[in-house]
Amino acid sequence: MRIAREFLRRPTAVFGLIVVLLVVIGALAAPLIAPYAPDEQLFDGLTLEGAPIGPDAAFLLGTDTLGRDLLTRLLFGARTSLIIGVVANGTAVAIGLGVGMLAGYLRGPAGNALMRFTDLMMAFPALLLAIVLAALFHPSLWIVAMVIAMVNWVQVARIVYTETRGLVERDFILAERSLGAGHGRIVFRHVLPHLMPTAIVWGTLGIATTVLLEATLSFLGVGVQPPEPSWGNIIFESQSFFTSAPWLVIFPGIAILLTALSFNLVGDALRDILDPTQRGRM
Amino acid sequence: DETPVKGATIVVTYKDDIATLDPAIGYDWQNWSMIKSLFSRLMEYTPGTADLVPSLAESFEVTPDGLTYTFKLRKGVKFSNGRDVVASDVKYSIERAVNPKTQGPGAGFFGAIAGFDDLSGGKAEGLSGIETPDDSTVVFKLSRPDATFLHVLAINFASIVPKEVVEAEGQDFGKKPVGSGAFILKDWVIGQKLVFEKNPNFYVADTPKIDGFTVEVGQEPLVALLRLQQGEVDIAGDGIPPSKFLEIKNGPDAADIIVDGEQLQTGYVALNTRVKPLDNVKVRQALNMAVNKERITRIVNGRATPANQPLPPLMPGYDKDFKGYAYDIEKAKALLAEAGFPDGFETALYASSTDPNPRIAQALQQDFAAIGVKAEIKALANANVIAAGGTEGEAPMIWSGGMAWIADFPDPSNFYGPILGCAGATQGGWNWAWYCNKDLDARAIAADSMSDPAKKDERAKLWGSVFTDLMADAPWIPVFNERRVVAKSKRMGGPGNIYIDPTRVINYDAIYVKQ
Amino acid sequence: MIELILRRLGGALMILFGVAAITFMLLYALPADPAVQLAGRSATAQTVANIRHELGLDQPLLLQFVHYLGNLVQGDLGRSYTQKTEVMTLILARLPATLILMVSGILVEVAIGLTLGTIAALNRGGFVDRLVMTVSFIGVSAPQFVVALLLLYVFAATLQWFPMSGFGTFSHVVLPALTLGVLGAGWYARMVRSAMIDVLNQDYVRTARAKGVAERAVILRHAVPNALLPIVAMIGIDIGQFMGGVVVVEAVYGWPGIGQLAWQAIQQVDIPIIMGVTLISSLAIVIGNLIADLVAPLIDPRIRPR
Amino acid sequence: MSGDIRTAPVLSVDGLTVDALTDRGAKRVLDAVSFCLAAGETLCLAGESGSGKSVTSLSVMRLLPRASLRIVSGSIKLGDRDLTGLGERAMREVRGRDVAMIFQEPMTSLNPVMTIGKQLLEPILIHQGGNEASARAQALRMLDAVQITEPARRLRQYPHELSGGMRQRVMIAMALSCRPKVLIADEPTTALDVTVQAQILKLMRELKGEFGTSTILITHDMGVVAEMADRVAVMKDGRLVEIGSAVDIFERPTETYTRELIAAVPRIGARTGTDGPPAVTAEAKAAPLAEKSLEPVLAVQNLKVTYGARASLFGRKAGQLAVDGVSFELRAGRTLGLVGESGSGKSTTGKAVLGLIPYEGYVAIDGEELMDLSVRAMRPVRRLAQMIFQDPYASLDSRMTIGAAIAEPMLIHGIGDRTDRADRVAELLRRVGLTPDVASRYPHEFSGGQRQRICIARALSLKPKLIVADESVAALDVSVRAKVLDLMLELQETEGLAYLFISHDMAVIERMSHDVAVMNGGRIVEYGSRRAVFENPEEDYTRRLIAAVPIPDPSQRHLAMTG
Ligand SMILES: Nc1ncnc2c1ncn2[C@@H]1O[C@H](COP(=O)(O)OP(=O)(O)OP(=O)(O)O)[C@@H](O)[C@H]1O
Ligand SMILES: Nc1ncnc2c1ncn2[C@@H]1O[C@H](COP(=O)(O)OP(=O)(O)OP(=O)(O)O)[C@@H](O)[C@H]1O
Ligand SMILES: [Mg+2]
Ligand SMILES: [Mg+2]
Repeated sequence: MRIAREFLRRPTAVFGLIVVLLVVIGALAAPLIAPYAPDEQLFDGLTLEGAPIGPDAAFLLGTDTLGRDLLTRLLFGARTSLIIGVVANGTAVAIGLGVGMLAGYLRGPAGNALMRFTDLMMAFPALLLAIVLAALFHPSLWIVAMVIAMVNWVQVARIVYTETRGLVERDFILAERSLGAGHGRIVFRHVLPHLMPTAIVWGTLGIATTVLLEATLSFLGVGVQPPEPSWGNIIFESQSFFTSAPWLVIFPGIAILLTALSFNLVGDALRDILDPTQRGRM
Repeated sequence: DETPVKGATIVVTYKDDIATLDPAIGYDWQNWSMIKSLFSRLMEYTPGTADLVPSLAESFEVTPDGLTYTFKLRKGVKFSNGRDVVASDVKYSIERAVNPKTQGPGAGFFGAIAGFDDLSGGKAEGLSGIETPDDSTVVFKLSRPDATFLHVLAINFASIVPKEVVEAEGQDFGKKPVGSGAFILKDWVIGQKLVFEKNPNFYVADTPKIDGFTVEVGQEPLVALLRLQQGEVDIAGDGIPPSKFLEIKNGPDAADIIVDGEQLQTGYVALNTRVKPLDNVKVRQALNMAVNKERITRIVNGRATPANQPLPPLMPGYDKDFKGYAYDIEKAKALLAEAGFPDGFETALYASSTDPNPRIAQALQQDFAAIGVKAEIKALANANVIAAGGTEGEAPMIWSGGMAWIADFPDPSNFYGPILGCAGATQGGWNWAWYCNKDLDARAIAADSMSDPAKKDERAKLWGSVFTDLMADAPWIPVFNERRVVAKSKRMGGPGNIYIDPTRVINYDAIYVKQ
Repeated sequence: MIELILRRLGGALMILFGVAAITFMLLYALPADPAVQLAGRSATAQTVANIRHELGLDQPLLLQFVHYLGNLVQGDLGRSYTQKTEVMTLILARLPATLILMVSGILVEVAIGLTLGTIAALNRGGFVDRLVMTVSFIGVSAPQFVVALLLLYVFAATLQWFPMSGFGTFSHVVLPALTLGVLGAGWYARMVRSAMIDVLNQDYVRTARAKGVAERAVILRHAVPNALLPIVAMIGIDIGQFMGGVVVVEAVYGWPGIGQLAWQAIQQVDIPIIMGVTLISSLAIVIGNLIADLVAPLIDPRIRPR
Repeated sequence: MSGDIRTAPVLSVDGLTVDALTDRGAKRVLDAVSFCLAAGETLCLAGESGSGKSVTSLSVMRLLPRASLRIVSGSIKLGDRDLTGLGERAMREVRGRDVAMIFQEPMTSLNPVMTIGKQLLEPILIHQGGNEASARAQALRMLDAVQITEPARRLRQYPHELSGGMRQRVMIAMALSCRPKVLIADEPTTALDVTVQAQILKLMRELKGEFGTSTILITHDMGVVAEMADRVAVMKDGRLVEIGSAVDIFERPTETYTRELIAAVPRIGARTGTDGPPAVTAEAKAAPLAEKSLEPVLAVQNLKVTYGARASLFGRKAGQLAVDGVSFELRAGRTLGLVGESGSGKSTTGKAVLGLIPYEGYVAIDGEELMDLSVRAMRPVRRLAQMIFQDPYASLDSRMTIGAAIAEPMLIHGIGDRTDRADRVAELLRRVGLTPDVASRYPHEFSGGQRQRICIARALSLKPKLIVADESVAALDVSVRAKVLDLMLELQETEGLAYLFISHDMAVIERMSHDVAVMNGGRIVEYGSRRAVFENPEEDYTRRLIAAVPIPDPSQRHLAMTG
């Protein structure tokens, strides 16, 4: 209740939430509201020479290079991109949070081993790992999502590790231990909440980069497979068209940016609201 | 004014690195033309055509049984290191191409030379079928007649290399090539550029027509085109990217910049004859009828013409009266029903992940969907598609675009053996349809044995019928014959076919800068 | 100090070994067969088998790996399958370009990030702050290829201030570095902002003001050096991103760096090159972090070992 | 106005009013504060935390955070110039040259990445111009003046290479380097050890004589006030409630608040002649506690703690012995005071006896040896022994309501159900003098004293027998400190608690303890009953500690005199 009230007092957060909701609704209701079928290569969708058609009455956002309606593709693509951006990135943050926290809390040989493993993963070129993993398992949306998660958790783990090390030194953790609190309790009730700001920052800031990473994978033939649309691969497929058919880059670009920005606004607001020391301040 | 400017040098760009200029190894469409110009071979083609002429050889004779070829070498030809080219160089060069240690991909072309099996099997050090009675005579003894043998002697793998340099450089020969062709490699800055200079001693008069050319690598095609329009680049080797094609084609400079010509290429869908339900010929026929080739050519902005048989129109043996399978959805559905799939089926379509291939795959997918066949697209890196195609039972359908390249030499046999004959239907082979028709194989061998030049037309007919007949089994869906579009700067002169030479892509020996 | 460096180098060797082992196993698990790939369409089965044998691909995996490691210890990364050249030669030829691009890219991104982050921190909560943060967000979410081409169109093709492509002079490096810098600056701007906000609340900043130090000097002399600390660690991490992430920018500007080499090798399954590039980038990351660790004491005397 | 130079004010503040801008509107922070400062005079600003002392001094410097604090009205005159109307540029000229400032935390007030030399030279170069060399000479003279050894070497050193006392000397040198008319020192010695504090105070008095600087000294330590002040201004809630000469304020305070403040000040030697702390509850007053039990709640023998030892590639690193062979015992209902300079190993001992850090030796709580107990086996022991930390804010989870924090020990030990716990939380809050309705608030919404009470409530929730109190009142105001100490005494009397009371404040130790252990360099150098240790110290070290404590009586100034 308090959270909702505080949230509604922030115009930027409300704006972010509205955009996020619109995107989610758009994604869920895509079959109902999209003007065409997502993969339908319309006869009228290309000029006689085979060029895509710019925004007009029939195609509000224009068509792509196969003559498909861009608006429809963007609506359906929201599903993929949300899964990649939110689920895959969320999983990466969760793994990073888990590993970093565990290593930072345990310290000693176990913690060290975890961090050495993280260092190893960090030194491993991420893109290569993604390509190989995706090639080994036949690419599908969920595999790609998991691959991205596998690749992206490393930085989060590093940062969380450092932060946890700092937290564990703090008096209130010592106080908990002196009260006889078990490890689980300390980790989940006391350490974790303090890591939430970091998690939120990475969770929201990573959305855009993750969506674009998925597109890079598609481009290498290890991403989400066509004709399944995702915002990233719509941009990627047609990025060289940005002078001859700018709408193919601009609209999905705006979609990614706006969504990522909105998640970020919501995240920033949540971070402040959930932090009791920020209460009452702006 | 169309007269060549003397002393001009030009700039050519490519995106990818030039792999190697070793003629026994280089086998992609960028280095193919360069190797052609660095080395000479016994036989060569007249620029812009598929007409074979003696080159390093002054003359040659063939015995009536077609088993012995005797070549007289041109006198006074020198390698760029100054040494004369002699008969033993020819023997050495071809043995090197066949020798497994070389790791050359072209060994198989020389299979007709006597002693081939011993050398490629590691049982001998040389080819017993090549003899050099004196410094200017080379005699080839074949173990079977081979109508394509003169073509084989004109492909890059038959280029003549100097033994002592090859042995001195070892594996690095491909980076420091020495030959006797029209150009000499002056400098190679890895990852940046290759500088070719005219060979002043080249034995063909008035060739080459430019003083040299620089190949800049690592150039994004879009940027290369931009530079070309500004006059910084003379030939954009990767052609015009789809996103720019219409803009340029409809632009004011189109006529000066674009060279658009046919090449020996067919884009096809390989239908795996060993995967259910594609093992049913009716299913394959139905799929053939389902594809709207007109629309697909529209997607590539009209840079291709619809195809109905494996052979491209320029290839001897092409049957222009052959109708193939017309686009007919109703008939396709009926055939599917006959085959027991009234509701269609699910399958997979593999394709290269480089543009425009995923787009073409999607167009195909939509066409198949129209007759109830749900094809899942697997757009993968080339290597992975090739691996899937060469594994039995793995890939039901493969769109060949981006991987099936241009013919090695303008002879129909080159379109059969590895990609449609029984020999190619093996693990790691390129017969992705896994099509093996013993009967046709026999006819193919028969056609290839007709080495008498007088029977040229008869042989072409015979070959043509092999390809049209195999369409009854429908192992492929021939989709289109892609035309090659090259972008050149306004100052470049000469007819289009030296930029899209049927046997060497860009003919560096023939291109020139006009006044 | 020496002990620290030695320990870190030991760790680095372990990491490199791990990277080599993992990469090797992963690459050989790939379905693609380099021999088939090399032999091309017209090759016979015999030719393919010969090539496979000559490349040693028909040996047991473990043996291949041991062999590879053995060569590696002697500084031999093997020969490229497709280019038939020493991988070491190929990498060394391209390494300078990548290093130049990396260093200048990082300089630009740190410069932009530092400026924007500081401005945002000084205007915390205000309009300028929001604007800067939004701009940094655009930087983070923009597709590289489009940004690179856009800069190229505007500054090279139209205004002709810089050459469109190539390598060698200072003017060649401006646009690629700028592209990387613009795209990466967003992260730095955010980091710098929070670090600066932190630092500006520190007592010593107040002390400086109490001494009568001018505001500019307070920020540049007192605040920025302290805010640099977290940034240094970030640069160490960033080097890794750079080694893998410059492909697109290199391609657009015809920059002869490692990225293009890696990209081609991946597409052609040229395993020796992929291995080589992977190891080199891991080495760069490890060295980058090591340098970050060694540079940090220069900035922060508190962690200077005595 | 008289022309007497002695009384002509150097600085006069008149009707200074400052508002804080919050999102709930403006909040008055300073309300019409007026005072003046004569040449060569030391004016002490005293008052509880949050009364506006720092805001006053920052206003004079015009260094209030622009975003949140604003001078609404009033004037600040330096000579004839009104600083409130000065532009930023002109104000910069004033700062450091005419008015200089020293802050509380010498640790954080110096830029950690700049050499001492650079920082010292900065104001000299800004205000006096000249070249590096002359500035350097001036800096060296200043370091000499503040009695720093090897000044030339210090210039090249970084702050972290100096001790706290030295850093504060550097701060003073920096502040005085341009011979300002006015020096503002905001809690300059609070963060320092008593012995170091004594040196710094002495130094400040000497320098005042030498430079003739007028000083505004902010402190909440009435001992320091008595030691230093010519005049004293007492602040409360943003108002200046009383101002007068030091002797007047201490001996004849007119305001009740001032009286309370003076009364709350612990005086060393106040308990001379008694055996234990004063009785605070009625019952205890009536019947002083007898020696209840002979069984020690805490027994420690030969305790050793080593920091930083670890195995490395190059053999084992020895580490630092922070506690070296400490032995003592503590019986129920009694308090052992552990006193010593900073870094002497007090906190380490406190943590080790609760098994919070690895140690060697013998520690037993209520007869149970701690060594090698698992987390689970340790749990019953944890019920018996609790800790109260120095910084109450840091020891509370800022993301947890204080109700949850107090209930947490019960939750951990599975005591009672939800309502039981809620009842107990309410009871505990009342017990420590808070109302139960604050349970849903977060730590940052309380004052320091309240937070410390919350920590005590949390420690009490398991009804322990032993409490280790590590500098538990160090961060608190005098008046609040007195209340918290009384609360602790009361709890001891009613619950029979035993305290291991750690502090560096001799006066507090004297008030609270039955027995005292004096630590130095990780060892207990003197151990005995409080009476013995304070009235008859055997060790020189102990004597020095006692002598360094400022006495809150202006008539008994002694620090400046002692050598
Ligand atoms: N930046 C600020 N924004 C809002 N209010 C502030 C700010 N700084 C101080 N205050 C308020 O001003 C009042 C006086 O604070 P000040 O720091 O002067 O107290 P103090 O007497 O120095 O206390 P202490 O002994 O704890 O240092 C307090 O109520 C405090 O909450
Ligand atoms: N976590 C730690 N790691 C390494 N050394 C430490 C650590 N904590 C304390 N020390 C060192 O151990 C010694 C004793 O420290 P301790 O905190 O016990 O002193 P203290 O008497 O409580 O001092 P203070 O009055 O400043 O709180 C000091 O020299 C300190 O530097
Ligand atoms: Mg204060
Ligand atoms: Mg302590």
